[in-house]
Amino acid sequence: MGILSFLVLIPTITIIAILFTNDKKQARLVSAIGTGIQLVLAGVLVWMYLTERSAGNTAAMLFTQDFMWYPNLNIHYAVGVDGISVAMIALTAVVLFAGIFASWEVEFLNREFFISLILLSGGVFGFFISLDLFTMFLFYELAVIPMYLLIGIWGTGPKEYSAMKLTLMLMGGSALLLVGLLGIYMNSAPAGQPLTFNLLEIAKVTIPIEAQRLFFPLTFVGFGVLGALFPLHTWSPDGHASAPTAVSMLHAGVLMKLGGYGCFRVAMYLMPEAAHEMAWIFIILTTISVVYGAYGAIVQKDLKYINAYSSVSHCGLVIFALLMMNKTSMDGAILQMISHGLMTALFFALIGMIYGRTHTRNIYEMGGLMKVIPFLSVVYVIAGLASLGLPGLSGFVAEMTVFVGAFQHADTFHRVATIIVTTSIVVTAVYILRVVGILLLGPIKNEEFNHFKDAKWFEKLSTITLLVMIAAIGLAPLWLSNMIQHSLIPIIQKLAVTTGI
Amino acid sequence: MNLNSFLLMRHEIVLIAVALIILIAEIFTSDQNKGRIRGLAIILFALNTIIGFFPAETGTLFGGMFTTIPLHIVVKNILNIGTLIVLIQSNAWLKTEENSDKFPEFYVLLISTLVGMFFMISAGDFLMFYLGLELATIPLAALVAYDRFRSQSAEGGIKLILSSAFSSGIMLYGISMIYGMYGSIYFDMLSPAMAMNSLTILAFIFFFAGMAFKISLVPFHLWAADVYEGAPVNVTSYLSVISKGAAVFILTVILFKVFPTISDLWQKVVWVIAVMTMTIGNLFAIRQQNLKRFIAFSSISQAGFFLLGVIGGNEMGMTAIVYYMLVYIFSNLGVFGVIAIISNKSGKENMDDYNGLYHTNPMLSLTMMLALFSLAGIPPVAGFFGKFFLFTAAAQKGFYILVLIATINTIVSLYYYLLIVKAMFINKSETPIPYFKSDFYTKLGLGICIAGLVIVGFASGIWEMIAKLAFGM
Amino acid sequence: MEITVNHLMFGLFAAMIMVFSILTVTTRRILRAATFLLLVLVATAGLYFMLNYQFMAGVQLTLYAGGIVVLIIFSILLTSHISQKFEPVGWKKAYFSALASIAGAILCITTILQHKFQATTEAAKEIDMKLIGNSMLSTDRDGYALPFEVISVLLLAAMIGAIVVAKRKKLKE
Amino acid sequence: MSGFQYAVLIPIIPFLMFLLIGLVGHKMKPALAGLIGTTGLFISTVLSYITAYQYFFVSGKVDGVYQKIIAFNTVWLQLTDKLHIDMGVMIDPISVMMLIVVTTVSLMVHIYSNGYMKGERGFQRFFAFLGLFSFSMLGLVLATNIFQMYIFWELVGVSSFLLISFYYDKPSAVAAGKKAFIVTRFADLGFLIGILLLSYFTQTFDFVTLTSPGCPAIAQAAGVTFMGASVVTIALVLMFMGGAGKSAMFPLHIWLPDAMEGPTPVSALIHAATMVVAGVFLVARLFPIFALTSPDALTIVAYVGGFTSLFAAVIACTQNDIKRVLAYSTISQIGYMMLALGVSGYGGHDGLGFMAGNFHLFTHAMFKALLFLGAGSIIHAVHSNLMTEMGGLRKYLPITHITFLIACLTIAGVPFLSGFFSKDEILTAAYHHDKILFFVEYAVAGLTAFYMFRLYFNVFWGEDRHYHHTPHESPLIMTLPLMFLAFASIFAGYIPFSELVTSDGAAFEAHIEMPIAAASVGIGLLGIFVAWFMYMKPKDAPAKMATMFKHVYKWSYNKFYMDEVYLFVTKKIIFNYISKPVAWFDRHVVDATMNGFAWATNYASYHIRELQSGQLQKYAFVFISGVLVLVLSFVYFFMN
Amino acid sequence: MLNAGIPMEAFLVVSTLMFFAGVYGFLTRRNLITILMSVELILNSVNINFLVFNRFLYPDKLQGHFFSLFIIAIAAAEAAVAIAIIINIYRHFNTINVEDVDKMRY
Repeated sequence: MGILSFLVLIPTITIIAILFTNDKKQARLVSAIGTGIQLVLAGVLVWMYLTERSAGNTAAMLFTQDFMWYPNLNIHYAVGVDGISVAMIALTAVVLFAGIFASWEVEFLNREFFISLILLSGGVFGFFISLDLFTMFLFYELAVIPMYLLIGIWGTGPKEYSAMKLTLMLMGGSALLLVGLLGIYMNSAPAGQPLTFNLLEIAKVTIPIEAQRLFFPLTFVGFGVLGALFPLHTWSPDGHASAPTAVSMLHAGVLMKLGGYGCFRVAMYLMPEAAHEMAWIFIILTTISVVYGAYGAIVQKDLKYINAYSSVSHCGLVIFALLMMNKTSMDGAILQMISHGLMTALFFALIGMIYGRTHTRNIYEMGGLMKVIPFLSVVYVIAGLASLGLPGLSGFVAEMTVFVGAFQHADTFHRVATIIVTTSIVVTAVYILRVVGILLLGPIKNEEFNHFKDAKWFEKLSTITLLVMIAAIGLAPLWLSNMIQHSLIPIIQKLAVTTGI
Repeated sequence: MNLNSFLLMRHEIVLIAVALIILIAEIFTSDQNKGRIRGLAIILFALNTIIGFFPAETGTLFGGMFTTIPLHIVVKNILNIGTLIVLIQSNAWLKTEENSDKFPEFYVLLISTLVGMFFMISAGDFLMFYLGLELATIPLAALVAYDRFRSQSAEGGIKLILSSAFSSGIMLYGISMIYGMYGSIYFDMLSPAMAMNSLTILAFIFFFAGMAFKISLVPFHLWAADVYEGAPVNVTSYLSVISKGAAVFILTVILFKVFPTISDLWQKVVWVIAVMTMTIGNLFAIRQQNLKRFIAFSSISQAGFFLLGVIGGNEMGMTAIVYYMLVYIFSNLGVFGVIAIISNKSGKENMDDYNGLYHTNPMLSLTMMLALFSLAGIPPVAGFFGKFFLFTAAAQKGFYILVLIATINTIVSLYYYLLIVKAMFINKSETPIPYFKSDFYTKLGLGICIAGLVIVGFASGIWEMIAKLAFGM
Repeated sequence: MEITVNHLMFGLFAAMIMVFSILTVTTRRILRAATFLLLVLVATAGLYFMLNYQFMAGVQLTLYAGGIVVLIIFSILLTSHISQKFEPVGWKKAYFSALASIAGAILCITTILQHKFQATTEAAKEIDMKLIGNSMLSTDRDGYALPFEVISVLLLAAMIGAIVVAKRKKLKE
Repeated sequence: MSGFQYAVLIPIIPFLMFLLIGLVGHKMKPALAGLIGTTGLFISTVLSYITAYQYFFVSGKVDGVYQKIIAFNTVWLQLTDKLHIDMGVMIDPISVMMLIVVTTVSLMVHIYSNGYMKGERGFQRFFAFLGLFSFSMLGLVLATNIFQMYIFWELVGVSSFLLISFYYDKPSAVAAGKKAFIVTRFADLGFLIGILLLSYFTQTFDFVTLTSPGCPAIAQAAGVTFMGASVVTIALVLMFMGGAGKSAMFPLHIWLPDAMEGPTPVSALIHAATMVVAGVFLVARLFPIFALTSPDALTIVAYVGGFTSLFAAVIACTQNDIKRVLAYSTISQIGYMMLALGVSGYGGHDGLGFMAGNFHLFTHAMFKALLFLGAGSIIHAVHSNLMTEMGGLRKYLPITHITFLIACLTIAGVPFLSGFFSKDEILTAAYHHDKILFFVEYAVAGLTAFYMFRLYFNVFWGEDRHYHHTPHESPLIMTLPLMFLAFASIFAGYIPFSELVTSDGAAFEAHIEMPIAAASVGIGLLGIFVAWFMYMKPKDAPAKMATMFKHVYKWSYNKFYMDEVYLFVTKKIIFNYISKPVAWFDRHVVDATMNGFAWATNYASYHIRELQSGQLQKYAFVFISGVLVLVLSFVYFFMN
Repeated sequence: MLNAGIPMEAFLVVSTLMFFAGVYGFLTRRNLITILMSVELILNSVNINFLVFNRFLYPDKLQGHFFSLFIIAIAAAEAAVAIAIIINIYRHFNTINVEDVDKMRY
């Protein structure tokens, strides 16, 4: 059994183990151990990957495994990773690990909570390792559906509404996606050859352009919904606002990345001609998305809404960068996914912790938290700085790569779009500083705040884990960037060859 | 013709034998011992199900009136399994005092409808098909009206029998026209002769309406909700699963075998009907409070999904249908199993009554959730695979828009399935349904469903087997 | 075209069928409706006779006219007053139903009339009771042994069903 | 190798201090943290001086020209095949000069802060931030490529933000920090786009390549025009926008006066001596491109600088808060430097402006830091920023008084003090380049003398005010830096800049043009005299003046309403007219559309329920109609 | 031959009219039993069709003939069960007016 299958197996085993626990303490201990192992495994995977690559293995996907599942339809259980998936897997493991600790003290139905959370993560891991579109789609939906319960049961505010909206919109996206995938499948092989769902196999053929025109938008928008593509992002503010801490973390941190990942791994990779043809539409949409999300965040009062809109903006940047379709911008897109995943997870973790103390998320009802809970506040500031793209933290690396990459297009359209997108960094600064100013700085707003205890050990563990990753990427991005760029080569080649660029 | 050749009909023969044994047993048992008939019936039926799996010959009997091919056997076995689950699930209900005097007839009637379906499946001509159809319907009406203490039961019964008579009348009119045009009632004689003209279209649509009635396709579905609600829960589950599944299969077979030359026509008809069915079924389901009625509409919309397999009119579609039938049996019976238990124990059938169910009856809630997710097509339960393959079948023929409409409808359906999940898991209730212990049969019934839901998708062998048979059809 | 006895007979039966059919579904007295139905069925038997299907005509008279109508009349007696007169049908319902029915009839008839039916070229079979009997129990092509058996199951089931539905409560008080 | 590898340590040490104090500082005694920070910086300073010595006097010149030495360089992030962000250390005259400025002032501030910040909450944090700032600033000046510069540029911005908002429970400090950050961030956007533009056409970030005269990539890029201007010019103007933001050029200057909310040492370090001259440094760094390829851009630099210096000087005359006076003075002086660069040519004596700008940068750093630290000492003594609450302090604060006076004299351009030399070079350069600018600067020189002595007389002379407790001189740890800086202010002017820091690296002969020097000294003295006349003599003179030039005074006092304009743009336009509508749009249009689908479904669901009437006959009616409609439509429409 | 000289279409027209008379009855009659009678009309018209086709077009076999034979038998069975249920309805609702049998709807 290859290492990749363990990524799916361990969550499964963890879930089963949680079923046999008796109380809250055992359940969370088991979860922590399970996710800890998963984290270690992800680390090992990164190490193995780098070793393998440096040993000169140039296969597109490493550690591949392939079992025939449905011979009749040529559906396989096929897994394999390249640098991008490895990075995403590591991201998931980190966020999950931090998420478990951030929800260390879930109030009721603990076992169910952890089970759902780990189930979700299992779906995500499965998605990232899949090479077969069918299993990919299976894991994709598997990752989306536990959200309903997680938000519905453990959420706050209008949780039922939000949970329903989120689930339905995301599943709506997957409805489009399904048609797109079927379309790809039906055109996956020249007449007479067996059809296939295998990503790498399909990439070898050129899907007829008529089919591409039909299925590219479906696939792209299908994934785009999860990637908060304007105007299909509205599940995000409500959903995130209502979700419990760990769920927001995992969802914004990882699940939304499935969208971006799918966009290039499936939609653009397999249908490059259509991608080139239609990119302009989505570039306009994502350009709007980036700026719009940022402006939208400025006036929000609810911490989670602010972060949700900020996610819209940042995730918009991901797709924007993907659509620029050169190595640098796509590298930036993936860096941005990872970076945004980490920092938004950190944000949500912090918001959860702050909310746990103040019992409000309205920024105007808070103030001066820096004095009473310095640890959390400082981390919040750092997260904020990461979000607004401060050098030395991950956000900067990602954004700059995107901007430089996007600017490599010679025509006015791309360039204007890039400049518009670039302005978002100012707007981002505005809303981040606004929040920091109102929330953390200034005089203490409420007498009761003086009784707050600063972060507990598990809260520290959770935030520091994320913080370390953010700083690590921010300070030494080269290895990660190289890993990603190397893996992007086949995709770029496919995108370039087919258009004669 | 020798006795050996009757082995081809063993599914039907064994079933009739089971029915007769139960009938005889009822006559020869005293009132005190009557309860044992329940166990006997289940054991007999289980035996029948097992016998169904023995390898058997295939071939044609009665000059083409009765044909059996491996795929028929598979479908019959699937229906057997479904009926077995229904029987197991209905045990608790039949045990009650009010049914003490007539439950053996329940088995007889149920089994005879199943025999009817089997004959329909194996029918080689319109006459046998029609007889099977009526055999599958008339006793069913009696079953719907079985519960003599509830007026809804009788209402359901009369609605079923009259509308079914009406629809068979219309269908027969269509069949008579087909006979008039092409001179035969045998399928194998008809299909080569079939040609496209106005009267054929008329005849086909009349015929199709009759089948659509049986499958409860919009706009021929209106009886379904009332009947489902009126009937005793277990009969509803039988109606919505076995009866519908069989009918879909037969429709496909007939379209495939009798009307291949006018596939252009019926694909369009099916397209329109499928869209209407999925959409209208969903729209109605959204508003329902009574769970039986809710599931009725849900199964109407599910019928629309079945049509995605029908429309392909090819082996892939056939496989997908049979496969989805199996999945659908486990899913819907899982849901009905829970509804039946709760209805029997507490008499509650409304969605609001389910509020907070998870806190009192976690296992039931989980079963329900899995089954509902399966209906909605959410992985990793079997429904996902079933739906995916149905969509694949339709996509294979290029019906992408239909698939898109179907997937969007899946979302709508997900909405109302989630409403139940929400009621059970999220909503709080002052007076939740109290915890109760389930008896062996209940657990067995639900256990089979859960096992089915979990296993069917991952065990690709099932699909492969069906596919092999369907492609050899 | 010269008018023969056949035409007259057909005209008579056809007129009876049409008139009494309509009366069956429009009369406001229930027993009259039953009677008109009986007359329709009898006239239909006449048509069968004209088609040289004596056996069917006989079956029609005994089973249909004799059996079903009697059953219906019994049930009428059980559930209604003989003299009961229905209220007239609501105009909306009547209007739309009539519209649908007439439209349907026109549609069907025009479609039928414009279709050219192809007759078989094979020689006609002389129908006698022996042939009917043989066919009924034959297991070959155009033999009806299987339907014959199946319908026996059906009738049994229907009988049981009717009993189950109608069975009176037998609870031990 | 170049032998300057140790220079890497110069920025690294403060960074380590930052990490050390930042992570475990709260567990240390404050004094220890202060000591660690100061020591660290001291080492850096020593290294800087060694570097300077080595560079200028030992190894720097090849063929009489100072070379750009890459002491260390590593790829930090590979962007495209050609473009990569490096991290490295580049040693050349201006970076060495900046090293000296930054480490010196920073060290002084470190030492000073040990006294000034004593007992403050967050003492350790303060030193951590100082470390971070020093690191960033040093990284900025040592940058080998434009992107590295941008990175540290941003870091400098954030350190500035952190330090301005140091008193985070004070709303005005928070607001000031926010404002500073956002305004500079906005400016940096221009910088960034400029970088993108330039790098796209030249395919390099590297300073050595970019700034070598006759660089082919630049020449090629200069050929590309967009809307009538060469892309190089556009890029440079955009980059200058970044520089203008950091250096508080009009109209991006508004953050700087507010930034005085930060602790005074911070003002001295960041908002007077080092960070705010980053813009000047940027222009100086890219000077070959400016001068050789894009004189238009350089003209813009000159005029922006010139206008800003006048504008700020006028405002400075009317402010009451001593730190604000100094802040506007800083803006004005930086305007000077910008102007100096703007009027400069390339190479030899043409590069006088370049040399003068850098020279002024250097001297200004010394005396302005001194002024701020002195002001800090005053504030430390009287616990107020307002001039109106000060007076007669010369008795209580002798050392502060003397050093402050030296600084005032220096800035006023009194001969033989350092300010005189540098300012004089600037005026000379301006005079030869553009007479208008010359006269503007000439006026500014007078205004400068006036407002500085207005400040001086108001604070140290005049009557005592009612102090809460008797002001007393600051401890030695604070006065020591004052003295050192005073020393530097006096003698920095004798450094032979024209031999060390020139536009092309080659030394040239700079000499004082007596007429210009005399005129500038004259107007300086006039300014001092007017100040003396107004503030030492009759008490109502300022009020009279104020009423006489009511409107000018009012406008000046209110900083020409620039803040209001900004407030209008940010609050009204962005917040109310963009963000709020966007948020509203999102909720009520986009989201409502999504909800609308749900609503429509529900609506349809409600309205078709009559179909399911419970009436058997209606069902049958639907059934038969369905059949008939299907037949009709298929017979007559679909199958044709 | 008694049918000699009479066109087949005439029979078909008669049966079709009867069919739609039955449909009309089904749609309008209030009494459940009369609805049942309408169903009988419908089935009867189908029988006529089968027999007419058999006689006029395919007299070599007896398919239509037997088909209608079985239809009659089934009609009888159906009527039996229907009447049993109707009587049950009568017990519950005390009426057999179809418009009152609408407890379940929407």
